[in-house]
Amino acid sequence: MEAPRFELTASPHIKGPDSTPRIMWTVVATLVPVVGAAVWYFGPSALLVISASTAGCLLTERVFGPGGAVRDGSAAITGLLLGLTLPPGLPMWMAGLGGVFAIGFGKLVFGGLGQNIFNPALLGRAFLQAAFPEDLTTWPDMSGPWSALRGDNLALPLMSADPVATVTGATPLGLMKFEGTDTELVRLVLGSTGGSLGETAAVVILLGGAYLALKKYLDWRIPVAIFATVALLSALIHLLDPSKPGALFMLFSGGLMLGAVYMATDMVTSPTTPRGAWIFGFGIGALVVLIRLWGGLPEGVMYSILLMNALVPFIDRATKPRLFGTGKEAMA
Amino acid sequence: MAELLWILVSAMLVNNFTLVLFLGLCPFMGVSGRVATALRMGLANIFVLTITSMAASFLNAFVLPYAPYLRLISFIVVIASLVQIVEMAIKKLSPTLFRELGIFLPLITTNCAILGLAIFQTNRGYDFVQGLFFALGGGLGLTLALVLMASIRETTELADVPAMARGMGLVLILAGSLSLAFMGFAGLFSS
Amino acid sequence: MLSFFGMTFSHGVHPPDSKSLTEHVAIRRMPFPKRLALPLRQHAGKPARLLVRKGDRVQRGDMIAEADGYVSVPIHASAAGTVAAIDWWPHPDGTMAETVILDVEPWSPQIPRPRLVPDWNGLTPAQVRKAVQGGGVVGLGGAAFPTHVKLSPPADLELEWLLVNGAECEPYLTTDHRTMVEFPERVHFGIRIMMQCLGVQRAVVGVEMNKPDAIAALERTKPADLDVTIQPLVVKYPQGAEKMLIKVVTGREVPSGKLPMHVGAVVQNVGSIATIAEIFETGLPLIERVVTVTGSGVRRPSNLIVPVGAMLGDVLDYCGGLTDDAAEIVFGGPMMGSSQPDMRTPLVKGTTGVVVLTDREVKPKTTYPCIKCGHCLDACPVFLNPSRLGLLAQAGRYEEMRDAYHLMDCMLCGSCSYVCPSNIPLSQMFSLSKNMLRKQQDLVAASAPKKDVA
Amino acid sequence: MRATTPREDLLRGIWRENPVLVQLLGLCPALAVTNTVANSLAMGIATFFVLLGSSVLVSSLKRWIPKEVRISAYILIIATFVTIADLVLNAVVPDIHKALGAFIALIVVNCMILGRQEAFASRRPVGRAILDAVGTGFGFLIALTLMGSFREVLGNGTFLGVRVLGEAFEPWIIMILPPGGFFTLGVILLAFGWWKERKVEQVRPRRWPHGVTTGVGGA
Repeated sequence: MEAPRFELTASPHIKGPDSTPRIMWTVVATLVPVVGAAVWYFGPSALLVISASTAGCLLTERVFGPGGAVRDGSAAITGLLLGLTLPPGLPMWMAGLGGVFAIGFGKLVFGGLGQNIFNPALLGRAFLQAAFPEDLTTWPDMSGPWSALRGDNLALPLMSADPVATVTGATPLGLMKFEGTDTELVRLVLGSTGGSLGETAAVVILLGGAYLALKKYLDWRIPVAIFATVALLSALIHLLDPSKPGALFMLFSGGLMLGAVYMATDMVTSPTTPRGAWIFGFGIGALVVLIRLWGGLPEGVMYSILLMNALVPFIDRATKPRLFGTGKEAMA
Repeated sequence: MAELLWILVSAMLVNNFTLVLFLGLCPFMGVSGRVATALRMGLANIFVLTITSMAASFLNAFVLPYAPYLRLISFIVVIASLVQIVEMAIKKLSPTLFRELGIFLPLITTNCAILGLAIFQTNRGYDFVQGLFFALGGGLGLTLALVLMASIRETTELADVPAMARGMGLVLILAGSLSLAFMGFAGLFSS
Repeated sequence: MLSFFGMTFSHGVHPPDSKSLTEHVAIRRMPFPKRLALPLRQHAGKPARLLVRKGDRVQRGDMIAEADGYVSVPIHASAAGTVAAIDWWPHPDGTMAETVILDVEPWSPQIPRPRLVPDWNGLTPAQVRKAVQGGGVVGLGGAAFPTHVKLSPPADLELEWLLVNGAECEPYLTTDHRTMVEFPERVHFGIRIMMQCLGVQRAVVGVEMNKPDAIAALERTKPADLDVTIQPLVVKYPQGAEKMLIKVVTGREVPSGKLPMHVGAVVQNVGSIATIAEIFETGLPLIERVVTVTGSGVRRPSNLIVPVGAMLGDVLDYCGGLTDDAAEIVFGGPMMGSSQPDMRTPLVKGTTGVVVLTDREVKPKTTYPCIKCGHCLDACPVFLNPSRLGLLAQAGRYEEMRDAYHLMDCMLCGSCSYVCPSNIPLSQMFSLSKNMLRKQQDLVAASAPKKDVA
Repeated sequence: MRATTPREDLLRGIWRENPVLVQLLGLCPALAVTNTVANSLAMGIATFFVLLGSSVLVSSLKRWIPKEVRISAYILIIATFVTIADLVLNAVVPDIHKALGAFIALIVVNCMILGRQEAFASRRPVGRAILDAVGTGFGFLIALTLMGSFREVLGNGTFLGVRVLGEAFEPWIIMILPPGGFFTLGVILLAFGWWKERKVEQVRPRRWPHGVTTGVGGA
């Protein structure tokens, strides 16, 4: 019988439209406007820093990762997100080093895509924060021409940044923490404040997140749980002690938006179960409030997410979904 | 009260015994493969730490003012014998508990967290109650680190870890990352 | 779970239904091919015991193999002819199986031997069951479980519902759809017999809402004296899985490890019901069935009445043959069906359809590591954690899969594999893991000293 | 116990069975005090001294130590030497003594020292015990110095307090913080792992169970 040779595959023989690279590149696409906003506010410095961190990530993935891993888009996400958490005046070599660390020690050492415990971008950022605390907390003043560099972006590799190059300002959270002054809400929402590159574009981030949630590329429960927890806790605390900031300030200042929408929802490092997602978000929200209000640092989103990342294996284990035909819904 | 709470939180999170002070690393590396075992090890540690703290307070108050050079020797002797006695008592009173914790107790005697607690407590001049809170915080911190590490390690068991990182290399990187995350607690409640 | 638009269960997936190829194509009878291949194993349970020898002449409808035990049914000759051989032959499950090869008599009118048609109304339930078993009836939805076993609930269970499964949630297939549209009276007649046999007062026919003409036909012919409801269902896979259908209609979940009977329901496929009706109308056993031959790889997609045992090549030839880009032939639906490499493979009692997929649809997918997106958890109709199960399967930790993650509750519906963005062959790994565990269990059972286990 | 040559006894602990880098013993001091080279050296020398002294004493007293209480006896002997080291360090280099803090006292519970007493000194003649203690102690010292060098050079731009990477070098503060300790040892172990695995061909076994295909030709 001269039949053509037929394929022999296991069922199911049809496949849904989603693919891992498609998810990853969609996230990258929604990050482009956020990067755009950063450039709009901070000028060419933003582009330099983000390119450096992204290049660091892509290069590490390309050199040490499995073949073709760059094409799945996950390293690009890490690079962009890392860049968005950095201050605009950071020397490019530091941003690149952060990218190398993020992919190398945050991802590849675990076996690459999907196997890491901590969010690589945040791990890279935490590494930079611990390694170069001063540079990572130098916030440039927003005045000056758009095209001017916001700091010594071009410092030679491994060399200190020139402190004269930066006209320092302060972030709303820093002002609140160390000087007790509030910042206008309008400026917070629109993003015309000092801070990290991605801290300032709340609206753009929310829009991107909403799109991803609609496509089911992120679990809406996590940001909702974080926002709700932060809002409720800080409103309550503000009520008891009016010297502490209110809910809206807490929501729109610092890296909460970027962290809650893009970092906490990283599929790999967040719980897979719906109940787990609620617990995870609640934990992050509570830790953010704790660290911001009573910790030694003005911002706590990064550490909160990293700490909850460490708890994810535990949460996943504790929140197994109810098996069909068990529990009170089953007829005994 | 606020100070006691601070001692507790500090020993547990800010200056976590394992991740920041490097105390009790042997169990942290050795007994963190399974969550159930790690939890038992942690509980046994809390237990021994509390006893040690009480013993150290007693020694500091009544014995050591007269012979400070005997400090180290008397600490280690008292801790070792106390653990021995407790072990025997548990064996007698609650065989179940002994089965759960028993094998870990002798291991703990030569665990630096225990002696470290006694020494830190002495150096910082904690009184009896402060010492107890310090011991409890330290024990909880140790248990937290152990259980976190164990649950992570159980997960990475299913990961495609490259050959060069299998074993302790990965565990140390994980410990470093955890330690990095715990830096977020720096300065908590200090102001 | 009642919703405004219809009823459904939680989770599940929405593959494109691709039914437009054949949903309005009337059922035609395929002419008898020259040869038929009748495997002795066409049902779940013990294979039938052979009754004929090489060279024997049989009439259409004659029994050629008898039921071997309780969970077994006889096999009948689907055409008059001569036994050419009894040989190992390709079986749809991918193995070789003992098969009766029948040379069909070219000039025979293929009129069945005259037989007595029992008057269903005068029969006791036990006699009805016997007639059903004698007719070789099995579930025609794919699993091919002997129907009479399902009609025999233990005395201590009280049954409330007869659920008729007309969901046909597998994409492409229109077998049940056309049966309901063209033979609604026969369906209702089957329901009547079954209700009496089971002693239940209520029957519900569940039909997905993408078959409005089927719903209309069944409503039009509904008998006035019976409590039969035609229930439109939301279009979602696997709506037609027994447990899902029961949950939707009765609101009850079949307890893990239990049977539908334990919640007072018996589920029967529409095709099986129609076949039972046929037994009591004509006396003919199950020797032919409706099969959808479809897919973009077939030149003339059709709904056919095919004699059981017709070979794949003959059926495809009758449908105009394959297109040039045909790449994969699947028996059953694309979600749970199995690929067939051999044109000699016969269509058996449980074959619901032949779907021919083209190059474009089966092009190989790159596999990525699991990114823990959780889409499989949202898809799994029995609320498992396929992501975790998949990782455990890769590590070969089968016991943990069974004991901590309920592998045995997986019904291999394929929803997790369908949604997995990393193209991880989840359901295939689960099926393998289940087999490994079963083998292990057999080994343990074989080596352990015999104990009295109920 | 397999008979060993004196040469083996001496060299074993330095590299092939290095207490820190291979056996992962005595990690507390190895991570806690290696933030500068000076601290590492002081800790390494103190430990070396305690190990050597205890090994000599245990080995010469082994006939008179009852089996039942031998562990306690070892600990007492070790604690005595640690007390001596503690007092000497305080007198000679008070700054470093202060920096090392409680970790001098914690040499007592360094499982490496106790392990050598139990596994070697208590069963061998004094000469061999000295060789073993020197080898192991030196291995420990090397490991600590290695870590200390990494951490001080990167974390402070200096080696033993002398600037080595130029004035403009931006120090990586993390290296002298606790996470830096974990990462440094982790990286060293990764390098060892790479060294060991480099000859093994990097064929990643397909991780699907046997028989699973994922498309044409099992792509």
